[in-house]
Amino acid sequence: MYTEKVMEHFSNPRNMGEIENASGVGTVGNAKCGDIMRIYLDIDENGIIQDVKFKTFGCGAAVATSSMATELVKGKTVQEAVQITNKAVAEALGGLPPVKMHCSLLAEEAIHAALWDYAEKNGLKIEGLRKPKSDVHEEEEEIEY
Amino acid sequence: MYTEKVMEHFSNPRNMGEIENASGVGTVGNAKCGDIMRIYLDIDENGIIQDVKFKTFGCGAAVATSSMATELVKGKTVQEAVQITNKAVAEALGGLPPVKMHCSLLAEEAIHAALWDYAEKNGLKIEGLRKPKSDVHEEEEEIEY
Amino acid sequence: MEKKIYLDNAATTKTRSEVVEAMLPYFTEKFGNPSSIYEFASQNKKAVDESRSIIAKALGADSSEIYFTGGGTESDNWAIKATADAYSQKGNHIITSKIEHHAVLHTCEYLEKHGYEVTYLDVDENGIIKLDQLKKAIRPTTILITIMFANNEIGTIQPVKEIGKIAKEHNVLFHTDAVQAFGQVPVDVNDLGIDMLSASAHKLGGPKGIGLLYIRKGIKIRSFIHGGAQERQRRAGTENVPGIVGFGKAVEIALETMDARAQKEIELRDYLITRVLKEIPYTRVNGDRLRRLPNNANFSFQFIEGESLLIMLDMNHICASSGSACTSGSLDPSHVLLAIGLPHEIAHGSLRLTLSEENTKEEIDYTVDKIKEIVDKLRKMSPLYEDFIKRR
Amino acid sequence: MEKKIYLDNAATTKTRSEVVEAMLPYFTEKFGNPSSIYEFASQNKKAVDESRSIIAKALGADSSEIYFTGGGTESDNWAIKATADAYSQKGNHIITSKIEHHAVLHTCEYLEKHGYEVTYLDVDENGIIKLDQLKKAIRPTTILITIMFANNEIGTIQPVKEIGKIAKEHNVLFHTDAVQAFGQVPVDVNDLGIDMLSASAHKLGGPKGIGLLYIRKGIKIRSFIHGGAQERQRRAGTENVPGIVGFGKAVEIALETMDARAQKEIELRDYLITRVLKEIPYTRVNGDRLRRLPNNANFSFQFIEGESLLIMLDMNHICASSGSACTSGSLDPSHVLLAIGLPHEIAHGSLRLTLSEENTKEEIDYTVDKIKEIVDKLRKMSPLYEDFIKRR
Ligand SMILES: Cc1ncc(COP(=O)(O)O)c(C=O)c1O
Ligand SMILES: Cc1ncc(COP(=O)(O)O)c(C=O)c1O
Repeated sequence: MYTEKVMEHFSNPRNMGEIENASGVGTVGNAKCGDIMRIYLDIDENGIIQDVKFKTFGCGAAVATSSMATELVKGKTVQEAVQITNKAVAEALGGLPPVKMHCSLLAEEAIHAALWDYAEKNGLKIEGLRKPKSDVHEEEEEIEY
Repeated sequence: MYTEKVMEHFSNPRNMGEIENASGVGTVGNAKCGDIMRIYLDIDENGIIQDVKFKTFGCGAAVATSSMATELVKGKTVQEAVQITNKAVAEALGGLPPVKMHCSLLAEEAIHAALWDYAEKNGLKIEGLRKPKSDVHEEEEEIEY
Repeated sequence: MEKKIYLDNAATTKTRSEVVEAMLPYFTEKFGNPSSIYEFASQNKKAVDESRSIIAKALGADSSEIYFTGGGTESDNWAIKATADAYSQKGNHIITSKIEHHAVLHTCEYLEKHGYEVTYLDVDENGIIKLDQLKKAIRPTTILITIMFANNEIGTIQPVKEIGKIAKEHNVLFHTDAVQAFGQVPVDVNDLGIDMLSASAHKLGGPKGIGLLYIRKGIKIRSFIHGGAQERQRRAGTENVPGIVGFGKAVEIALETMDARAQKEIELRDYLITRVLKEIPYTRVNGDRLRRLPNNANFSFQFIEGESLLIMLDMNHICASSGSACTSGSLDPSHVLLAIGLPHEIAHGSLRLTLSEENTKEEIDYTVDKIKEIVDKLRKMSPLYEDFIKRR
Repeated sequence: MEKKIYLDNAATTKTRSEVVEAMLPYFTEKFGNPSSIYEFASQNKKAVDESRSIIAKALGADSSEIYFTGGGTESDNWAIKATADAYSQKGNHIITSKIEHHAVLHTCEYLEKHGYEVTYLDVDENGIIKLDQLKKAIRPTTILITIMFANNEIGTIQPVKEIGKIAKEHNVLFHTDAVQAFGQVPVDVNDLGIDMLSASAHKLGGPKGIGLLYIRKGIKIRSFIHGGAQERQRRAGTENVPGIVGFGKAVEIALETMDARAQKEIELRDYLITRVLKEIPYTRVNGDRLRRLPNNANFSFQFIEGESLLIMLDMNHICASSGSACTSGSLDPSHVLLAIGLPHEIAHGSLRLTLSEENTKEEIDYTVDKIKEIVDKLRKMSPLYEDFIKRR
């Protein structure tokens, strides 16, 4: 059901991990829907994304889009990163099954959320940047093990 | 679907044919239902059935029950012949499929019809004898070939 | 001749050996459930899709318009009941013909018990519906015309294209039961204006228990069998993968061989008909002589009854039918033969022989010889024949 | 290990080679239509009857109570819709459970759109319905209780006998979807008070596309698929002879081997469960630990998502499922796991492994090792796990 490229990114995700004291962190999605993406950005004084990491709870497409999204933003300026659309992510992966297109949207949102965090922390206004929609933790549930 | 005995009587029907100047002839059933049986009886002065023949238009069971019915009446007295039931015919054939039980009824009726004809011709009254229900020719239809 | 002569291909066909071969791996090797996510099962999904696309191409349809079912009967039930359900706002009137298969007729009768109205069109003496009557039968409340492509007993092929045109002009859906036609004669759903079409694999060299319903894109009929999301959420149930693969293979071969097969069958059939008519008196051929399935011959022999004839043919290893196989055991004569105007007694004396490409001239000669012998024997036994001779 | 490890026997089973062998002659040699009158076809009628009687015996039923269908889904649709139709004079209320297969649930939803009322019973944390709630749900208008015998996801076996008793006491028909149970655990329709029962061949070593509905003598439900007079006039359509023969053979073997098989599967399954629970933290087993199908194990691994797990297992040639196969591709977590009270995020992280007698301890060991590795890898990737660790 997935393209080779998706499978390749799923099997060997790029930039998986955390960044301590990141310039910006964004988490989107929620457990109810089965996907959560978190993106860490390390942005230098010139607004260039020096490093990026992700963590994702989700399906194969969610992992692959996260991985691809990090690849796409790495080395870009903040302004360039804002321009990255979900379509670009999906296309870079050779396409996604229709039921999985929302994963690429989530990846786009995760970038925005991390950039929003960076902008807020630094009192910046970045053109084209959207406020992330929701916070995952609101909807978390508990279960006994 | 048929017993061996039915098949045997169907393949080698006993007493198939006509009797000229028969003592009694009876025809029952109609073409609409797909079965017509005609029985010819040759009855001597003592009321003993010396010979019997049949002609049948109908399915395998119709032919077999006709054949068996003629076997059962042959050599019997008229009084004995009246007593022959459809069950006896069916049993003598080792049974009939449920949808084919009406054939044995038709055979019983054909005997009665032939005996009725004999009784009428001779001004006799035979105990237990029923008047045949209908005449086949009423319902015949015509078609162009 | 000890070998059996099979002349009942309208009842069912032998599954082609190539078809069985194509199916086999899907039982014990590639047995996965096509809905499963893993590679091992996705090859089955691919096989199902390939079959679907072979069949779609054969019908001039798009793959997304082909839905696999459990057989022709289910397809007919689905098309008719789901249309009735989905279009009940528009109306409650259905038009069909008197010579449909019971899969259509009994489904229509079921709907009549549930508030629907059904018009059963007459047919002419060859079994063809009257287009005038069809046009007149259409009401503002008509939601479906369901007329079979070719008849299973007498082989008559309907003027499908004209029916499709009339349906379209009146904005009424057109379903056709093509169970006997598909694989035997060319069928193009777009050229013919067909909105829904039923077919069954076992009538064209495929396995039993697998059929299809073609549903034109945009027609909003719902599921008939509800459950899992298979068949684009329109027909639930784990896909019968070997059956689907077999169906695809059978259609592929049927299409490739259609012309040569039809030519061979028509030749043999016409030879059969000619000999029978010439050599057996008081005999007629039922159904249209030209607009007819290549492999169908249907005779009525006056003065005799069909079942007796069949049993005697069987004793001579000839497999034949007196009407539709489903109703054997029933005492009513075929509704199709009555609809073309045969009197009951003649309808009772009919015989259907349906050929395959495997039949030979030698078999046909043997069969005609036997029919002649048996008809003669049964007439000698028949009180109707006796009366006829005496009246002359 | 290059060979595939198949742990998805609840999705479908491999067709046994003995079953395929039993079916084969009915494709190309004995291919006749069982409804035909001639000897050549009557052997097929006999084969169908033999299969029917094997299966009837396996259910403790009479042959005349077994009706072959195109699969478990059709059987469920038939039982529920035809009961609704036949008993609509008595009432319009149906009782089912929240954890039924979609073949039952979507059929009930369809009926709700057509004026019927449906009560969906809750289940406890192990997936067992509450008998008190069942009793209370029964109304004067209740015409059917349809509760599955064993659940396809979590393997929980319902208290069928108690349900049968309650149904009888209230004079309500009881249908059970035994698609997962039949052939795995003993089923006796009389002992258990079952009025109708659905089963499907491909879940017990038989072919796909063939199922059955048991209908207790005297129950006046009508046809769901109308047409020819097959199956004692209750299920029309040319009989799928090879499928029926295969179903019979599969049931025969399943019954013969049931005890030994169950014992072997239970042992392996419990070994699997024990290792997983011991070696992988933050893991739970779903479903009742005792009242459970012998071959079913269902886990939830906290902090990870099921599809990723499945794909990684697939990369290691392990075939598994995250829920019912029919809904894969859907984004909703399993309705069964939600019904037993799992939060969404946990429900998303579940894995179903369903064994067959062919699985080995070696395979299970390999599988557990891989699950451990993969769960670890996915947790390292999971923001939920990160938060959990940081919060500790
Ligand atoms: C419990 C249950 N009911 C019904 C079905 C449907 O059976 P089938 O796919 O054979 O139609 C299945 C399996 O898919 C099942 O597990
Ligand atoms: C014209 C026609 N329609 C429908 C059917 C039913 O097909 P099936 O028996 O495959 O369900 C048949 C054959 O039996 C047929 O000849």
